[in-house]
Amino acid sequence: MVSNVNTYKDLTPARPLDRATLNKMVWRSLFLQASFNYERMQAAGWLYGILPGLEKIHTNKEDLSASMGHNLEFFNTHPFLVTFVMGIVLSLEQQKADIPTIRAVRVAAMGPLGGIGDAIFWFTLLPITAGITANMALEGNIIAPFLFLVVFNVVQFAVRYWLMYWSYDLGTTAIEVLTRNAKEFTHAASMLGVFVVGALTCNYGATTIRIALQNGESVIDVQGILDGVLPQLVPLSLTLMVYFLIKKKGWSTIKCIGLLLVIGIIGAAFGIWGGNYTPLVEWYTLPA
Amino acid sequence: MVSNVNTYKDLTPARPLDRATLNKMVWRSLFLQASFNYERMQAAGWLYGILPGLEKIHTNKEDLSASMGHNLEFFNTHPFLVTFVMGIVLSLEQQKADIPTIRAVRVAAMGPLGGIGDAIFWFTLLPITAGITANMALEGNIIAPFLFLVVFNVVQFAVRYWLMYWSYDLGTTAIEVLTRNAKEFTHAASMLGVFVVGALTCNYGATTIRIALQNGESVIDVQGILDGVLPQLVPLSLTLMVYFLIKKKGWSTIKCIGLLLVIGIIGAAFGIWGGNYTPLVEWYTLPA
Amino acid sequence: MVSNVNTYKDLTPARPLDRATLNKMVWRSLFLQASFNYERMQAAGWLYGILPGLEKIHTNKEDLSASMGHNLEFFNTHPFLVTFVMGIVLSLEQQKADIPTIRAVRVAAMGPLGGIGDAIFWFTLLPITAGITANMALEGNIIAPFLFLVVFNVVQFAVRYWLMYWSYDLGTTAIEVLTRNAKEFTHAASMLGVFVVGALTCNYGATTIRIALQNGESVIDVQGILDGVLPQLVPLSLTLMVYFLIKKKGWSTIKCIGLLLVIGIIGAAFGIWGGNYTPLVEWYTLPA
Amino acid sequence: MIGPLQLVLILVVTFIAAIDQFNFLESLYQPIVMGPVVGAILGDITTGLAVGGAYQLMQIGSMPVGGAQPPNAVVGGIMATVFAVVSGLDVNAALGASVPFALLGQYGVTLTFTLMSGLMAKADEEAANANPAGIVKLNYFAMALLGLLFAGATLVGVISITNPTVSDFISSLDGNWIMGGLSAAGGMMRYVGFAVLMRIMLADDMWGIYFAGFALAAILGAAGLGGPALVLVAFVGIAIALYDYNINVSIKNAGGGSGGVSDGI
Amino acid sequence: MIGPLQLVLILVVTFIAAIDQFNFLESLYQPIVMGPVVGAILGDITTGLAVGGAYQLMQIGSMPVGGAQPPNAVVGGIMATVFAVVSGLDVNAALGASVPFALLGQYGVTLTFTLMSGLMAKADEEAANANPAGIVKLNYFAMALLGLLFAGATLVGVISITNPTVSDFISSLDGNWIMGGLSAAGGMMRYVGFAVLMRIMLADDMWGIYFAGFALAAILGAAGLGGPALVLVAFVGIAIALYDYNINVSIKNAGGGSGGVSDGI
Amino acid sequence: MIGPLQLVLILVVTFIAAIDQFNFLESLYQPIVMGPVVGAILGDITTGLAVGGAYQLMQIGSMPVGGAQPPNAVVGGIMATVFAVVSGLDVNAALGASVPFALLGQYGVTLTFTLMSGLMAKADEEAANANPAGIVKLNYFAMALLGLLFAGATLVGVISITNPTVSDFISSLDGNWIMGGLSAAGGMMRYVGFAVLMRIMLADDMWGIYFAGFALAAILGAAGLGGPALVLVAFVGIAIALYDYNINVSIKNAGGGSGGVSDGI
Ligand SMILES: OC[C@H]1O[C@H](O)[C@@H](O)[C@@H](O)[C@@H]1O
Ligand SMILES: OC[C@H]1O[C@H](O)[C@@H](O)[C@@H](O)[C@@H]1O
Ligand SMILES: OC[C@H]1O[C@H](O)[C@@H](O)[C@@H](O)[C@@H]1O
Repeated sequence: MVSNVNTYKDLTPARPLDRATLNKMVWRSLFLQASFNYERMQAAGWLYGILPGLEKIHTNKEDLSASMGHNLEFFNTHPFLVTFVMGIVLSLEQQKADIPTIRAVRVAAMGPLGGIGDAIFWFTLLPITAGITANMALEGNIIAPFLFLVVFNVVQFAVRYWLMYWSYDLGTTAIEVLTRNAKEFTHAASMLGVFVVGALTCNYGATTIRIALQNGESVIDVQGILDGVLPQLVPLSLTLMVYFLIKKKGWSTIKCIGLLLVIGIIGAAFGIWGGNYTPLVEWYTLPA
Repeated sequence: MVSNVNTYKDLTPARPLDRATLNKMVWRSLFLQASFNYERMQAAGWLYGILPGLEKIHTNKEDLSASMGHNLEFFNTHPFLVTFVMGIVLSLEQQKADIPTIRAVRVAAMGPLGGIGDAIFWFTLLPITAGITANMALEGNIIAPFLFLVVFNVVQFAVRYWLMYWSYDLGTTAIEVLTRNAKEFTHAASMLGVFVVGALTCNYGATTIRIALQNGESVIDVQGILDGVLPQLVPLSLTLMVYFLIKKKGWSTIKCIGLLLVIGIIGAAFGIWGGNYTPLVEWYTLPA
Repeated sequence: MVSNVNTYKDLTPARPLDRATLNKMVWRSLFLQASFNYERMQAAGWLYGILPGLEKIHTNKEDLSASMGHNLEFFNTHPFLVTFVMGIVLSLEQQKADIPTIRAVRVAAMGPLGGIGDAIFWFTLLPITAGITANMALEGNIIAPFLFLVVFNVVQFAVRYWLMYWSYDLGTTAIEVLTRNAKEFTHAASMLGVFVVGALTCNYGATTIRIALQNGESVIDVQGILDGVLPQLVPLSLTLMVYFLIKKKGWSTIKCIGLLLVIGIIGAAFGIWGGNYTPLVEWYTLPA
Repeated sequence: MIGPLQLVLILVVTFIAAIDQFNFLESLYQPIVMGPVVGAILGDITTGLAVGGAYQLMQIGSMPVGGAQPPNAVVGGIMATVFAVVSGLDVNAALGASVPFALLGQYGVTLTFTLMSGLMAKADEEAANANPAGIVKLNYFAMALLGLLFAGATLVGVISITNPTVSDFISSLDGNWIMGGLSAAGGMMRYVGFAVLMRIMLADDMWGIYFAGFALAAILGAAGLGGPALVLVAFVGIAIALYDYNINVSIKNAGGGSGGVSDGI
Repeated sequence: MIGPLQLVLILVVTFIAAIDQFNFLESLYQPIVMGPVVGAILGDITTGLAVGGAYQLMQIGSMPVGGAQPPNAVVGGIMATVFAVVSGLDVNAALGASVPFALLGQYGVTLTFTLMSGLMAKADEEAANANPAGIVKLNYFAMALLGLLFAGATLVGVISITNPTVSDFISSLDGNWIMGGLSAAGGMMRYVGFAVLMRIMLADDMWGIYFAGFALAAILGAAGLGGPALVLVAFVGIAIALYDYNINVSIKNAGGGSGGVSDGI
Repeated sequence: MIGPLQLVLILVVTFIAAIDQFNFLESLYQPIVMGPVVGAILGDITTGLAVGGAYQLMQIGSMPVGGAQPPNAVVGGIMATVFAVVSGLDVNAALGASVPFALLGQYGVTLTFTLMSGLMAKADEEAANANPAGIVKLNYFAMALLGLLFAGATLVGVISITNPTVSDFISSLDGNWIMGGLSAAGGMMRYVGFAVLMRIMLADDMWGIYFAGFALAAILGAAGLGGPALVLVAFVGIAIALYDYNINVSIKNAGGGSGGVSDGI
């Protein structure tokens, strides 16, 4: 709900937030996605997270209401990086900045941080830690899950704490830094993100072609031929296809997921995709 | 022959060319090099290609003569990309632009397109398609030549058609786009080309050293030693040598080819170059 | 000793230096580090090197004294590149430039040339030539030391001669070139240097972990696990640690060397570092 | 074969993991953790560890991005472990048999996210009344809802597979083309994640960098550096990003603000 | 051993391929196509396929650039096939024996390109008269000329090698140092193509990028990615080119046109 | 076992090498040269060659940078050869046994560099008097001092190891943890060199490029291109440096000098 109040009643800057409140909000940030939903995504979880700060800042009921109102608008970012947005927004709230300014900063920060966070945490940190420890688990090493939890969470908490304090302390300076070269920063960060996603497409490509034909003495192995053209050609093509559907055709992700389900099952019916199964239609015999 | 007419008699823009004429010229573009020669290279083939358009545009005999005249000047570009130049030039002719302008645009476009086209089509597309299918052929697969022809020509025709329509439709806009950032575009395209040529030098380096000496127990294998310094060092050196002769000494390519023939034969006489032959002078014995 | 004279008495430009004097100084440049010391590093060797030139230029005793004085200030660069600085400084001396100008140019040139030279000669040319020939030596090939000396010194002398003549001939133009884009040049050269040092850290990382534990059937090989995370992780960490100590804690290199000695010996006592020895404390048994 | 206490424990664990998949540690719920935990409850920690590790590897890279849900690793991982320990399927078969439950979990999440949209109006009301407690309650409610839905799904799963008819049927699905297709589709889910990231970040001038990243990963894979691949990719990516940042700031400063980051070809 | 019909068919095919090497599909003429076609004419398509594939691999990368002619693949490929099928040489020997004919073909092209220079004055005349038909005829004439020259060369080749003396002589050349030298020289022709491309494109500031491309290819080769090497090189190259374009456009816009692409060191 | 003439020759060679390590050819002193030379003096050139090669490989990359001294290769290399030829240790043991002497040499250099600091006042005096001969003499003196110190160290070394008690003791150190630790530390010395270079060159905006260089070397190593690695690194590095130079010059020119190289984030 876009609030129609533009300035707070009480424009006297509030007292800076104390350590205890900041810490409390770091902990609350862990529940950013509690009420995740398709309409406003993390909005209510975001508000839940900064409430302790807002309550200290807005002693006046009207202002608290106004602040809660605009902090319930659509919000979505990477959970581990949310404290950075919290710090900046709270420092603006404390100084009783104009609500449109606060909104603009919140929206400007959440987008790039979402993309970067996904690339770094979901697609880099997680696969590395979970991948290595999963292999240890397969060798029967019971340390594996503990090691995974420790490394992953040490990073997570370090990031959450540090960003909260850093961005709140910098206060408006942070915004200055962020806004002065924001376009350049976003561009560079996106470059990094896109580069990593390109690598992921190749690295985690998980779709192979099963088709192989006996041709006299030799075997025509379709996957082998494709690998000679470009490794991970199929994953790349599928990713680009999904991207195209989302970007140019405006498909929702749920629709894309449905399409991939269909492609997966129909392909398996004809023995196209790799895996350990018997196709419905066996139009070729796998060479021994 | 540099024409001495600078403006057409009839300056009323002609009617836009119809699809049939454009299509016809795409087909004629296939014969760009019919009368290739050392004086003007593809000049007469270029004129042949755009004649259907010129005849529609210049109903006046004098203008047709002027136009044919300046379109017989030196011309050389990559055959697959020529339709891009056709489209622009024809749109200028249709608008009865100044002849020096048309000439300038034609000359500006043909150079970079030649280099890029060679790098992309002769040295990338062709080796990939022909290389893969040649290996299939060696395995006795009769599909190979067909596959090669289909893939190669689908790309070729797609490029020719699409460029013709794109550049003619954009008309003067295309020129605007091309000229506004022409220096930057050429620079970037040349970077790509040079990068690819660097890779080709390594990838297609085909010259090895045969010399190997028994040294007690061990074998001194010259090619092995060179590979330890830099893979494909000999092809790199030879390429740089030829470049130097062409660029700094002004050698013609035919002279360079002659030099390489001499180097090849004299080298083989002394058993320097790799291959399956008996040198004239056997000054070392190949280790078993 | 920072000289307190700012201009020479005799401001008439001296006659250009003859070939013989330049050659002599190239030879003298070989002894740049003769009296290397921690206070002024190569200062006295540098003065020794350019003395033949200075004596020709400053016929007046007072000026010679002033010139020798300011040329005894702190100096340090890469020995092979020193002739470039010599050439420029001598051309300035010959034109009787202001002493502060000469000093500024000398100081501006010596820094980047030192870094670049170390990266190129000590860490690239030397390892390549010495590495290849050392392997030949291990195979008993007596040519090895000669090959090393010839290649290394041909490069060295070519560089020394060429730079001396190039920079002296360019004279003030060289300075103009060097100073106009000096910041850009230094930046680019440093990029190259840093890139090479990054590669060296990985390429010459020489520290491995010895620890390996029998775990039922399988072996937990710590070095293997680290390699799965990042090859040469230990050398990278140690290098960054030393960098940090030098840069942020202001440690001297001698102190860093001492620390590494301690780390090396204590680590070996506990069997941490790879190598062929028996640890003092054997808290694990190497799997067979 | 599963005692009542074991069942309750599994449901509690499921409840926690369901919440954890979007909140709290966002890591407890991973199969590599859930496998051994459920294994321990069922008395076979070793099998649990093996199934957890295998499931983890299979679904690596399938993460929700922008809320897009791949087949659910929580229900999937738990059910795979149950299959392996209780029904005695081997690891691969257990992975396959768990796919339908992973889809069920995916559906459960989507359902919750839809239902919760309806409650946003309620949240606005609490805000209008400046009532923090209301916001707190709403969030707790949503988590409890998700946890209960998941516990329910697992309950159905566990009960049905201890029923011999159902379990025989499911075992018979092993190697079936539908299971094969579901697995293949599961492996494709990550592409949606990649595509979403690209839609967020990829400006027109960045297509090249996307392909360059792809190429670098291909080289790393071929050179046998699959393990440290992502660290090395990050090294190179950071070099590119830092360079881009510095150059574009320089350009902006040089031009008095008129230039800056170009907007693509 | 070669019947008259077969001979005529070979000459027709040669005529077409000679024209196709610079016109029309610019792909029919490739050895991988000509090998099996000539093989089929001579009744041994399998051998034709093998020779065509081998010749293709040998001459990959030797393309005319800026009109520079390497040894000619049309005559070379056709003659190699004839050698293999008719004279029964094995593939390698057939490749070697065809080298002199490839040189003959190269000479034929050079001759045509020289002769056609003389006809450019005629073309100017037709232009002055605004006579399109004259231009058309001139182009047809040139193609016919090239086709006939090539058919002639092939005729001489086929006739001479069916002569036992000649064919014995040619077989005896196998393994000879001159053949070895011609092969080595043939492999070197591509360097002229590379150098010509460099002369066209390589500005002084691009030496680094040339060596970087070389380095990337070396890595790809060593990592066993020789096959997809060029695709991956193109990926990286596109990234570089796009970046270069965007940065330089930014710089130009920032500086009001005074800056732009630097002209090298 | 070492005759007086041999001893004198070794001391002369040491004297020269000590000076050469910082002056003249700066290459004669390398173990790959000293090994066979000392071997020849002692009558076993083959062993000298082997020791020299092995020592060279071990200390590759440990170069003085900015005056920072790693364990000294001159004394180390010479003593290792003596150990191998005279005491009959095998190559590895000889390398290990020479470590304490390499440390002694390192100390000798540091001592000289400290002593010479004191003489700078004298140099200033000669300058004030405009007396070139004084500067010349001072430099000669410093070289002689270093040469003599090193000859002394080698003399002590050679004499002590021909003493059976000492040599037995030293042999007994082989495989000892202290020797292992010294070797490990020796291998670490190069990191100081790297760090010093970084302090000199690495601006804040260059961290990325450092890691990129690291990544490239990792790839080259894994792809089996360890040999030509540095040449290929230089190729790529030159591409980057040239590009950086051109872009930054363009930016400067575009902006009328206000922009230029950015000063990092
Ligand atoms: O994309 C940003 C963000 O979007 C949603 O909130 C969830 O999918 C998160 O996992 C993700 O990090
Ligand atoms: O270099 C551009 C162009 O030059 C000539 O026209 C021919 O060699 C073509 O094959 C080439 O594409
Ligand atoms: O770092 C520059 C320079 O510093 C000192 O002079 C010595 O360590 C040299 O070896 C080095 O080249």
